[in-house]
Amino acid sequence: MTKVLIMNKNTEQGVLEFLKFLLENKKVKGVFSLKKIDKKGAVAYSLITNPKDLEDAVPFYPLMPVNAGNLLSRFTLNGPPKEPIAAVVKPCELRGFIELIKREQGSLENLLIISSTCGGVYPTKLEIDGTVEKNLSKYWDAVKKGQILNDIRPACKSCEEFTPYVTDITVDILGKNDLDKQCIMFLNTKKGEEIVKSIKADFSDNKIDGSKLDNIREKRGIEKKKLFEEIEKKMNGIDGLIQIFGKCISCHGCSKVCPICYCILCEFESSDSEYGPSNYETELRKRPGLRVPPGTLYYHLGRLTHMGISCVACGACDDVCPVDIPVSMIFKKVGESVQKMFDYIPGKNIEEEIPLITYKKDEFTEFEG
Amino acid sequence: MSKFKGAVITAKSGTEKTIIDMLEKTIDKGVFDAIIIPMRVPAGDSFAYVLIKDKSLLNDASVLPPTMFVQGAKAVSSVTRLGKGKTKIAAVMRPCEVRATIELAKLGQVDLENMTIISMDCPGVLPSSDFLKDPEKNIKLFNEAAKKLDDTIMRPVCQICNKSSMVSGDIHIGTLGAKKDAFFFISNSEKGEKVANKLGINLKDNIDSWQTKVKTISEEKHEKRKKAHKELKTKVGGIDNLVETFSHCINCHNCMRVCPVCICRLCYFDSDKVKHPADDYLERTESKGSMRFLPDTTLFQMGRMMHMSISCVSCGACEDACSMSIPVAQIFSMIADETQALFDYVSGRRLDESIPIVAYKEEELHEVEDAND
Amino acid sequence: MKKDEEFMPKILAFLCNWCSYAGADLAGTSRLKYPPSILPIRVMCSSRVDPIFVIRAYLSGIDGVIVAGCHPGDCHYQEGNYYTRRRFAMLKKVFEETGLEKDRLLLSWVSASEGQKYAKVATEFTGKIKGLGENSTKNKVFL
Amino acid sequence: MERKIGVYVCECGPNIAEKIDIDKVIEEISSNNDVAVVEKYKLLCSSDGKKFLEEEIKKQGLTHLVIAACSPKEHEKTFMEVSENAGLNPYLFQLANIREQCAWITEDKDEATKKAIRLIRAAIGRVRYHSSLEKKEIESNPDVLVIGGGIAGIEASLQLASPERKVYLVEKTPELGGLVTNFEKNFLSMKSLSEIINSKIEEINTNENIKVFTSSEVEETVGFFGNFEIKVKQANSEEDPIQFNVGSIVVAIGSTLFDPKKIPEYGCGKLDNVITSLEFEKMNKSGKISLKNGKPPKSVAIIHCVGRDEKGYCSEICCMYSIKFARYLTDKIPSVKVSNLYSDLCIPGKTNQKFYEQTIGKNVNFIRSSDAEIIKSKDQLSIKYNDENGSKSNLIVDMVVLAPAVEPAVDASKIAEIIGISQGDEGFFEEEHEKINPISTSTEGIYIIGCAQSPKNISETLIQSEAAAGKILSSLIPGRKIEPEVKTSQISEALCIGCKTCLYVCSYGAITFDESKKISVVNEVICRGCGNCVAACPSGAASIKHFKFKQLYQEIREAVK
Repeated sequence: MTKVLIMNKNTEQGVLEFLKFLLENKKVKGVFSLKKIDKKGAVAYSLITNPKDLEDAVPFYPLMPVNAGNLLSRFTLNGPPKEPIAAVVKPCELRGFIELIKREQGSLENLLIISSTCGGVYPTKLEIDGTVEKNLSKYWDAVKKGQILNDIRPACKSCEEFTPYVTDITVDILGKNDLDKQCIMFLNTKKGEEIVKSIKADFSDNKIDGSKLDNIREKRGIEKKKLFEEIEKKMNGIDGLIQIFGKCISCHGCSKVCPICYCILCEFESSDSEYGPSNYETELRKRPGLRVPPGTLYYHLGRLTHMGISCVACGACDDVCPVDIPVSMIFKKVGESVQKMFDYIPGKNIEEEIPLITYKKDEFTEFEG
Repeated sequence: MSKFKGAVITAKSGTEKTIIDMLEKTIDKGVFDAIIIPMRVPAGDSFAYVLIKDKSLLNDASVLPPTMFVQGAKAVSSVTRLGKGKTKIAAVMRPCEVRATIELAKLGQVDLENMTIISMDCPGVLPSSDFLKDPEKNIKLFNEAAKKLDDTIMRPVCQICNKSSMVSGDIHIGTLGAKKDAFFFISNSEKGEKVANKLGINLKDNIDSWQTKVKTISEEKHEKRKKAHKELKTKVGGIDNLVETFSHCINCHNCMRVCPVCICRLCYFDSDKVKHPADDYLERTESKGSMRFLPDTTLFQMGRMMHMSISCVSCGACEDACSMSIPVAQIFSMIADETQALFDYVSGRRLDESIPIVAYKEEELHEVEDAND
Repeated sequence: MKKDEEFMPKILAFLCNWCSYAGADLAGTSRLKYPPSILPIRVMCSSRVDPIFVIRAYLSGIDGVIVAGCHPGDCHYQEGNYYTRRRFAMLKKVFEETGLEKDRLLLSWVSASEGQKYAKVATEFTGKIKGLGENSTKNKVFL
Repeated sequence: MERKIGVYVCECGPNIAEKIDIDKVIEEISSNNDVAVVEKYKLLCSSDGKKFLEEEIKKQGLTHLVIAACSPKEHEKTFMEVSENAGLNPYLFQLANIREQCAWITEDKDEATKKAIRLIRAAIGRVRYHSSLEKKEIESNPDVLVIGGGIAGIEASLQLASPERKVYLVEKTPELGGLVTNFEKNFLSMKSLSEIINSKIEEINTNENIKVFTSSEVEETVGFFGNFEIKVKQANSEEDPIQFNVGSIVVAIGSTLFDPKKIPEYGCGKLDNVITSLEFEKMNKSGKISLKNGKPPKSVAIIHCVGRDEKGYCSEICCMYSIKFARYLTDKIPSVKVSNLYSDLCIPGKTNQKFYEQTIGKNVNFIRSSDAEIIKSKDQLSIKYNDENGSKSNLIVDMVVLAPAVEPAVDASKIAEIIGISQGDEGFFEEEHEKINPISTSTEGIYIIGCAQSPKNISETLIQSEAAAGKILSSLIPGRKIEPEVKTSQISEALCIGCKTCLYVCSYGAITFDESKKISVVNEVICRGCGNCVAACPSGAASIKHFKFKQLYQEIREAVK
């Protein structure tokens, strides 16, 4: 049982008023949330310090232009805020942020994290032509019913980790029928309870309806199985990989937007990954020819070994890929199987060590030949 | 009138086939050990540059692919950045790719000594996103459009490209103004002439018809370009429009990564120089009530203008790679024209033209000085 | 490769300086015989072997890779080989999931006194690789 | 810089010459890039061979040296010296092992030759990217900090102290001597211990090279082998801690005993005349073994292995001192009956067995038993236990002595924390390697001796004291600098993102975190050069000298060409 704050109004409105309250009463110095940046339905994460500017805030808008994990890392990396900030983020963004914190790339200090059960987001491309804006009612309808929309990110369709971990406040959204009549916020932490103390509203103890989420998870699971099977068919060995990645233009956008890839200079952009004349001579002795610049497969396989263990399958890499490679499904599939080996769920528990910085003395003996 | 030497080549079997045959011959005769040329990838959904040693691969090569997935200059630089090596290489590229290559040579990213560069009249390329929708269909569409010199389906910057026949490599294949089943073999350097006589090509023919045609087309395109830039300026000019335009930027830096002349190993705008403590950002926010976070997207774009617009070749790779469909290439082509005009510099026009930012004249640019000085 | 001559694979063997390299030496001083396919690369500790090396070698067409180190608990650097094992496990999983031939990779613990074992591992693994045939990435163009 | 690589192939008598077509090798190799000269020689490790090499290096003006011969484990050092003598940095040299891992293991000569060529090409490819490395030399402090004034610490201090080497001996209690001071006699020889220990303490106090701090505790140690900064705080004194520097640290904090009260069946603390071995030693040393009522006991039971099952290890020494106790008793109270209840008898060593046999018999018996339970019966004690065949038995005695398991000292974990060494599962300090380095720790220059490392008797303890002294005397010679590992790892300030991954995987605490720059920094004096951090670093910020990416990569490429 957790303490809950219930307001009898549209969920998003409720949360916005809550945020407004926090700002006006100096409970927080600022709010970090998605916000409309034009009439056509373009949204962007924004810092908001003036309560009036909350009018355009759309905390649960079904888009993820940038994974907020990256942004919160950038925000706190060189010194967290001295006063509290309320940040509304999606579960996978939060998990990405936690993974970054484990790598010293940010901190939760003075952040009040508000997250929600998540119905998924549309590919960012659909923002530009206003499709998302047009589909909003359809989207929320599906969210209420806990249905899976066809045109949201594949990563979202197949996401089973749609309830947030490590969050101070959880907003109940997914599969909530009276979404526009009632707003429920679960206060999971002391931080969460503290901050709402002074609100005059009816509190009660309650817990999120597990069974409702379970059957959504089930649907997502089925979707996942389907998508995994598709990608598995394609990923059949070197030729399969060449079929998939042959069109990669090495823009490395996937790593740039990845909430886990945090290196200053990616190893695969370093001089160590360059081919010199003699390398080419050697290669051309073996092969009739070699794509130039070389190294697309090397890059993707290498990246898998670097961040697969922490991949939160947010799908940002899909959106950014200019040549429509199904990056996210590949990384989600490989990532999950690697994570299963260490039974590790990235971003679930901030205390849990990343498997690669630790070991057990008696494990994986099956790998010794 | 011509500063080029040229020859008319009859191409009964079609221009592309004839060129491929020529290239095969150069390998047989040991003129080149390898050729850098676009090839269709096994999945058929893209064209990639390949360093070909085994000439049998040339049959699948494509002299004038319908798209430009990777800018050719990047391919050339990846092969020679660390040194020219022993291999004698010919690179077949589009004029804007050649120009970028020349810029990279000036920036020490390309070693041209063992490299012979072959370009051809360019009808433009399809935006890769369009191409990907249906490769087979689009290859046909492209070929027809190319024949008719119809640029409407090409990249926006291709539609306003007035340098689509600029010769800054060693050899250029001229198809404009050529008779049916023929093209011009144009040499722009000693290297080019060597290749010619190795192939038994006599560079004595008259190429005026090509030059006249090129002239008229580039003049048309130049007008079109000026007009387009004028319109664009009204759309994106001024701080509000500019910010509005770049407000969709998600900071993926694809534009920078695919840009042939963005050579920094670590972009200034990815370095810690642009990362600040939380309270700095909050301070900035408070002054306006709210601030978009990602910060500095406009700073990034304008910074790039400062860094590379002087060498920008308006190839359009950035716009293709932009996941948010921002007209980056059009904007940069506009800026580039202006900054380059300042020094009457044309990026990649000639190797012996040094990049303006590494040179100066004592008597210049007084107009930017305070008149009272 | 000519048809008539039998396929002799090229196998990289990363050997840790303290155990496995010494073990390999012992195989030699004991005049044991194993195929010339094995190409030793000496590293101070098996934990120096960056999975990236293996991927790179694989894509460049190497037929097999052995990573050999001290037995668990005997690492000269106390615990390096435990990390090696984790990285190797991950690497193999990535290979498996992407449908690459994970059987071309082998992790083996060989102590300084196990010349016999080293020769055995080298021989058996070479046999296994011969069974798999040449690594097809050798002649791929679009890597 | 223009490279001139010299390649020299050793015939190693017939060893290589017979198995490999050296002339073919030379022919193949000479065409390689940057190779200035390729020569063969009968036996390069011979004094003639070395002279030949030295002259060649000078004559040819070589910038890099490749030798194809035996295993680097055999002669790498030899040839490094040669090149150094010839004025060529020894790290610009690479040894290709064409004997142990080529000539000797390959049947077919052609195959062996082919492989040899590969290995040499690999060496050339690698050496091309070698850079000269300089031996580092750092000032070192010969002085020693000894923590714990028990027999172990005392012995070590005496062994180490000299006019050139100060020893700082820190003891928590007001007195030196530790547990041993409670013992009247020594097991086996049954000689008086007090004399021995007292004379040692006397020696310590009169030795001006030993500074003793009693009632004091080590508060902080920072630094590394050769250069530790120490802070010692005196108990209940207001003064600032005393500071001094040492080169190495000996940890001899001893151990404590398992508390039998944790096993209620023994009634320890509840029943009169049920006492622990330590209480018994004290009583015995006081001169009079007596019951609560002052009378001497007529019968005594000594229960071994108290808490062994709870601790999960055998404390080694209990059986022996229990036998000693039997001797105490029979010597002082001739008529006394002594029963030893044991579950397993542990009396190893060349002479202990005899001592046991001499003790057994006259009024002393040994009973194999389990599940002992003590209850009061009248003014005596009744021990219920299962005998060897598992059948219930009963034993009535006046007094019961419990021999509890040996436990790690109370503040073991505190000490471990302060000086940064690790504890094993049982809580005793963990040695670097039970076989290779039994008294060293993972931190160079810190040694663990006596019961702090594991339960042991006095003589074993003294052996470790001397071993530690030996280690220190041979590694920290006054006036001589120490040479830390040269092939250490480095972290690029520009590329490090400060994720601490390297820091976590380092077994030696050689990597620290610069909080101001938020990047990891390698302490090259501590780094042992395993390269683990390099493989762990995702962003290629970490690299390791002499095993750099390019060096290994080129070696690999040439090998598999």
